Amino acid sequence: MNFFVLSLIKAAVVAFVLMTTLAYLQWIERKVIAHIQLRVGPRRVGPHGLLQPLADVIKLLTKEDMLPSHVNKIFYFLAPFIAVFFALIAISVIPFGTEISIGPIKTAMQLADLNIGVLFILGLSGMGVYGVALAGWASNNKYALLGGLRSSAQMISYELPMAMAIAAPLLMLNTLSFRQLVDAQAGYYFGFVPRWTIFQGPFPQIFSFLLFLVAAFAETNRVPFDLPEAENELVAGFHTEYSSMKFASFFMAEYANMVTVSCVATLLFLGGWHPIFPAEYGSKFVPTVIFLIGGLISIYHGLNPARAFDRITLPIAGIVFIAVGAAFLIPIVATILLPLFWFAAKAGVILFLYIWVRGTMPRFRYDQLMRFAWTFMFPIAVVNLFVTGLLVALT
Amino acid sequence: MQTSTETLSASQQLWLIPIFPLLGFLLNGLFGRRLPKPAVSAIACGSVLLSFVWVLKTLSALGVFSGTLENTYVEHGFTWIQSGALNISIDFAVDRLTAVMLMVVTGVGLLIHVYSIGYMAHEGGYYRFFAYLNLFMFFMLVLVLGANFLLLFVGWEGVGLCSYLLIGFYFLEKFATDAGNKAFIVNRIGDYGFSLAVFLIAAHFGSLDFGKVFSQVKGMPVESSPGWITAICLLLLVGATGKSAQIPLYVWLPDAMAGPTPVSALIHAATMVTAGVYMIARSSPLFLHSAFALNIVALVGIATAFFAATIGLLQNDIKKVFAYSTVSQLGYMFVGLGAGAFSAGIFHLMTHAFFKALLFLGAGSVIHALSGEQDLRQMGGLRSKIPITFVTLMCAGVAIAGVPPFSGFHSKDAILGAAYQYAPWIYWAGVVTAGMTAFYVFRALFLCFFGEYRGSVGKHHHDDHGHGDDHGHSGIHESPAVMWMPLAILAVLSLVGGYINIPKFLEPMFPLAEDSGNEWTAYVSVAFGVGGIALAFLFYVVAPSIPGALERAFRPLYTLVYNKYFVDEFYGATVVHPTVDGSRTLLWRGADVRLIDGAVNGIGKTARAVGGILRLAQSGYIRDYAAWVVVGSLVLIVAMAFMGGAR
Amino acid sequence: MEDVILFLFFAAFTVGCAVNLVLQKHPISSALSLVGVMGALGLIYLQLGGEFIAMAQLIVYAGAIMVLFIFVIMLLNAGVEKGKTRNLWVKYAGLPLLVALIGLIAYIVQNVLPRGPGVNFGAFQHGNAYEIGIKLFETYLLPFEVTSVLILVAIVGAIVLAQKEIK
Amino acid sequence: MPQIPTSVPLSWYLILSAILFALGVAGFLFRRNIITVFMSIELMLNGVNLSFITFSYKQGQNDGHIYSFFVMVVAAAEAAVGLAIILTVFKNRQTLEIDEVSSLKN
Repeated sequence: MNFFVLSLIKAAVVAFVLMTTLAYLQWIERKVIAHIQLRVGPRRVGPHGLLQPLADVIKLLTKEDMLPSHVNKIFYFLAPFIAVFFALIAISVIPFGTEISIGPIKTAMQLADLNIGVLFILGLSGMGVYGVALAGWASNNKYALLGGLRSSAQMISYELPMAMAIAAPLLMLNTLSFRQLVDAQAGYYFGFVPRWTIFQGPFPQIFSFLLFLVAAFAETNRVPFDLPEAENELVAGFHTEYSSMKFASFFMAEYANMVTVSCVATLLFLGGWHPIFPAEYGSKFVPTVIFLIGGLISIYHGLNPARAFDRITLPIAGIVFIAVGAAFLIPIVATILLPLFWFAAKAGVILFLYIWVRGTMPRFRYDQLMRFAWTFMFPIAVVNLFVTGLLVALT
Repeated sequence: MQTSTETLSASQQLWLIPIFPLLGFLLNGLFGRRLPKPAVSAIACGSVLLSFVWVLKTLSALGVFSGTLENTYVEHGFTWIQSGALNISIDFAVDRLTAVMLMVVTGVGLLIHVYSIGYMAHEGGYYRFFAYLNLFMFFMLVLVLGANFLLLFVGWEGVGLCSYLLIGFYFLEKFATDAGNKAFIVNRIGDYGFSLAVFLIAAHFGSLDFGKVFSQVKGMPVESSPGWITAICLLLLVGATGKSAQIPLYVWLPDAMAGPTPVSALIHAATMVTAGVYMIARSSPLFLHSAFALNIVALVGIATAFFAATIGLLQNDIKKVFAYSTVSQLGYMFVGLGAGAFSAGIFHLMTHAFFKALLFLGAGSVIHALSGEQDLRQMGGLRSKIPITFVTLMCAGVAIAGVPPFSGFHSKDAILGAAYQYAPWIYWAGVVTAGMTAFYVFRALFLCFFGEYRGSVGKHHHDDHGHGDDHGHSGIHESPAVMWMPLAILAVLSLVGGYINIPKFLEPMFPLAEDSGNEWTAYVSVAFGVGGIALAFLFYVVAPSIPGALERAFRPLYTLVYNKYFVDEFYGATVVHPTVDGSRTLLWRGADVRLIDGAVNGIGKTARAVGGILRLAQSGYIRDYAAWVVVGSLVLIVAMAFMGGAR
Repeated sequence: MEDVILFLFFAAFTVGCAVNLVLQKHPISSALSLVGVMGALGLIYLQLGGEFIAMAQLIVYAGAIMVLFIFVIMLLNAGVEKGKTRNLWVKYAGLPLLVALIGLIAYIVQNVLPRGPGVNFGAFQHGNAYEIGIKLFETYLLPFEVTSVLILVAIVGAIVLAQKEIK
Repeated sequence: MPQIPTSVPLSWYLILSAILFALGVAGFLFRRNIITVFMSIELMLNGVNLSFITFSYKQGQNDGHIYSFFVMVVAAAEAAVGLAIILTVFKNRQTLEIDEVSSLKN
């Protein structure tokens, strides 16, 4: 099939999945944090508030989009687009699974397999600063300006440790293309320890992984590094003056960055779509079992419901779950879905970590943030990179 | 034997040997200030111990002890300098000569490190001392292990630096720093010669690797060897005289005693000062091609031996005595080298390392016991108070005096035998020197240990200059075990060390001279040695009045010798002051002020005049300058375009 | 075909941004247009086969240097230029000079450059990170080290210059 | 209208780089804001880089890429120092007008 058409289809699919993920990621976050804080979270709109994201989107779309006076109009409009553009385009180099073949078509679960994908991601994350900085500057508001300055400084500072943390596994895997990175992590030690980068010799990259995670939290302006939108200091940081869809696009950019970063961490350190233990130990039944359990639970709750229409919704959900679980047993489907499942599982774990931390940790002070970046993470990253290089050179 | 063929396929990791002390130096130098003293000493001695163990392992693996190491084992580190045809790399090599040196350096070095723990216990800058000591070990090992002249030179300079640092260790006393400067500057002269020699070698052989150079030399006919080989040898000799304190560059060594005594023992008796000897023995193929240079070596050696011995006769500072004795013994080694008996020289180097280190350490123990007293006239009758030191020092004495069957006898006999075959008069001079050596060493020992105690320590609190700060407790006391254990070991070594038959061991490298039938040479030297001891006994134990009488009798000679032949004054008058004054008057006032400043100012004036005109073009607007640049580049492009650029 | 279209598009974008840089009164607009120039140039590098250099352009230039510029502009809160240029003749002689410069270079390039095969995407294969690394760390090792020292010096200098005077 | 060539002639890249360079010069000459002038310099550097890459395409070697890489690195260093200087100038004179900074006059 024509390359362009194929790419268009893939792009459409990825975009749709990504958007849905972003929307529901936010729902999950609200739920999880609610449960951490012993609340129930959104549950009015739809069963368990499942339609909340939709409601939010409608709300944001229909809100008045107000334009503050004395803003620099061009950049005021440009900033959200820059932010969301670079956030979304990053996903295009992320591979979600192995090569698949549907009928005659044979393609990779990836929009573009650059053989410099990692550098591409780094470059985009560098460009992402502009959105925030411009937003802060253009909206002609001291809080916004401070937020923009802070966030850009913070992003630049944490770019270094992140880049070094990324460089260390690259030294070992010796490629810049995500697909080859994942292929280089295939296989198992002693038959059961996966050869992921965080376990792989000569120098398991556990330090790089932790450094990368922390730096990623800072890069995406998440708690505990969400200084740019520190409500108690600067009203809402760089998007103080933004409303309705522009605000939403900043929001979307943040979540898209989260997704990207989790995917990158999965690919770089957690062995991409390689299962956590080999297939001969039955790893290919894990998704079935999980979905089965999920389905049974929801059916059980459906049988003795908390609310009236749970009686209908929950069993349906359970049936769907079990159906999906069953789908994993069909060999042809399984070949396509299993990698996706593992990939999504790992990325999901990291995303959950994001939310968990947000629900748990307090916010840093700005000087602490900077000192942490330059006097703790940077040296450790350098040493880690050096040791890795040494060991790789020696072996 | 010098062929660089690998004897073993398995790598011996030679680079580990010097690395250990370097690590010790880094640790102590960087963090020593914060570490507690035990940690510092543990690091220092531990590193040296490690390299010693590694030396033992390597040598046994190379079959040194089984005597199966035939040709040089070279280990290529990495390419260091790669310029044109010249290719210098960090190579370490081990052959029998290196093996001997390695054993001496690491073994004696280890003992002295241990000793220093006790000796420096109450000193300031404890960690600094051990850091320097480790650094010295590193450079010395590089010097010994280096497989080309440049690496040898690196070690050479490095030990020079450490010696400078350690001589000036008590940098608060001016004379210590002066002594350090003196040593450094005098060594520069020698190093200058050495570097010239290295340049010559590189120029003529196109390589600095020992293997390549010496194989080329061996190819040449011994007779009709070109003159530049002699030049190289003489320049090497200059370097050796500097480092090994030979005439005329020996003046720095006696002053070097300003450093702590372990330093004197390690650097200025056992290892560093023998670097010159090692270097000449190492480049023996060159010297064998230049009989003239060998002559000079022998002459320098015997002259140094003799004069230093005479000076040593009358010194009153115990360390000075031993210092001059060191110079004289080094002269002996040079005699051996010059006489073509390189193995004898190395043999004496080893034994000398044993007993001279022992002498210095013993002296240090005495000084330690007397809380810093170094003057022999302030000692006496100490044999009961510090018995262990007394016994060990006596062992050293008999060893250096060449009393059979102790170590000094064997090596000295080997040298003197060779010397007799070479030139009888050198032999006789050497014998006389041997007598004097025995005399002054035992003079020192008797003055120190026999007769009445003439000092003041223990009577009232005493603080001497020199190794100034007292040890916290007055009163005469035997040194702690950590100090006298090394003494005991060295004593045993200097007694029996002579039975390690170095000449036999080194035969594959330095063929032995055929044994001259005349046994009497040995007897004569022994007789002189014993005579010297007896004379010393007579003078300083039986009838202490005689020396004074002699002194009064030969007043002028006495003053002459007592003042070391006024050599320092002579150098001061002829070299130092003329240089200083000359540079001050001629160079500074004359050349610098008049010529250079004048020229500079003149240029400045002209430039200013011209600039005065050009200044009018300076609008100060950056963009004007930029515009000028653009115009200029446009002109250039046009020119390019119409001068063939566009064809 | 596609190559030409892509090139023309990016070239037009680049030139537009560059002109904007020169004409814009506000430094931040200039800075943004410079970023645009750099991004488009990076894509043109990609077309010329320089994957690595394109990414380096993106990371180093657009991602680091320009952010620094924008940072400083924000810090100093640099406003639009005001007042007319002082030395007028630059203003009037400048444009002709400029056109002359471009015309000359174009003329020379057109005449001097030997006619060769044009640029096709993917024709140049030596621009990947691997080969650049080999070149960089073997042939150009010494310059590389020197550059690193230079950067160190620059960092120190920048800190010394930008710090507050210690009274 | 001439039909579009199948591949881009090298000279186009060079002319593009020339244009960029010339525009940089123009910016350097016309602008009065120190920072903008500085950015014009960066623009010139970019133009030069483009020609480097182009020539290395023509030569079939990647040395040109190395050169432009070095140019980038040096530009980074230059930017750091230059911006620090600009900060100091602003601190001392409270202006970014390049013509205010003319103490080199005569």
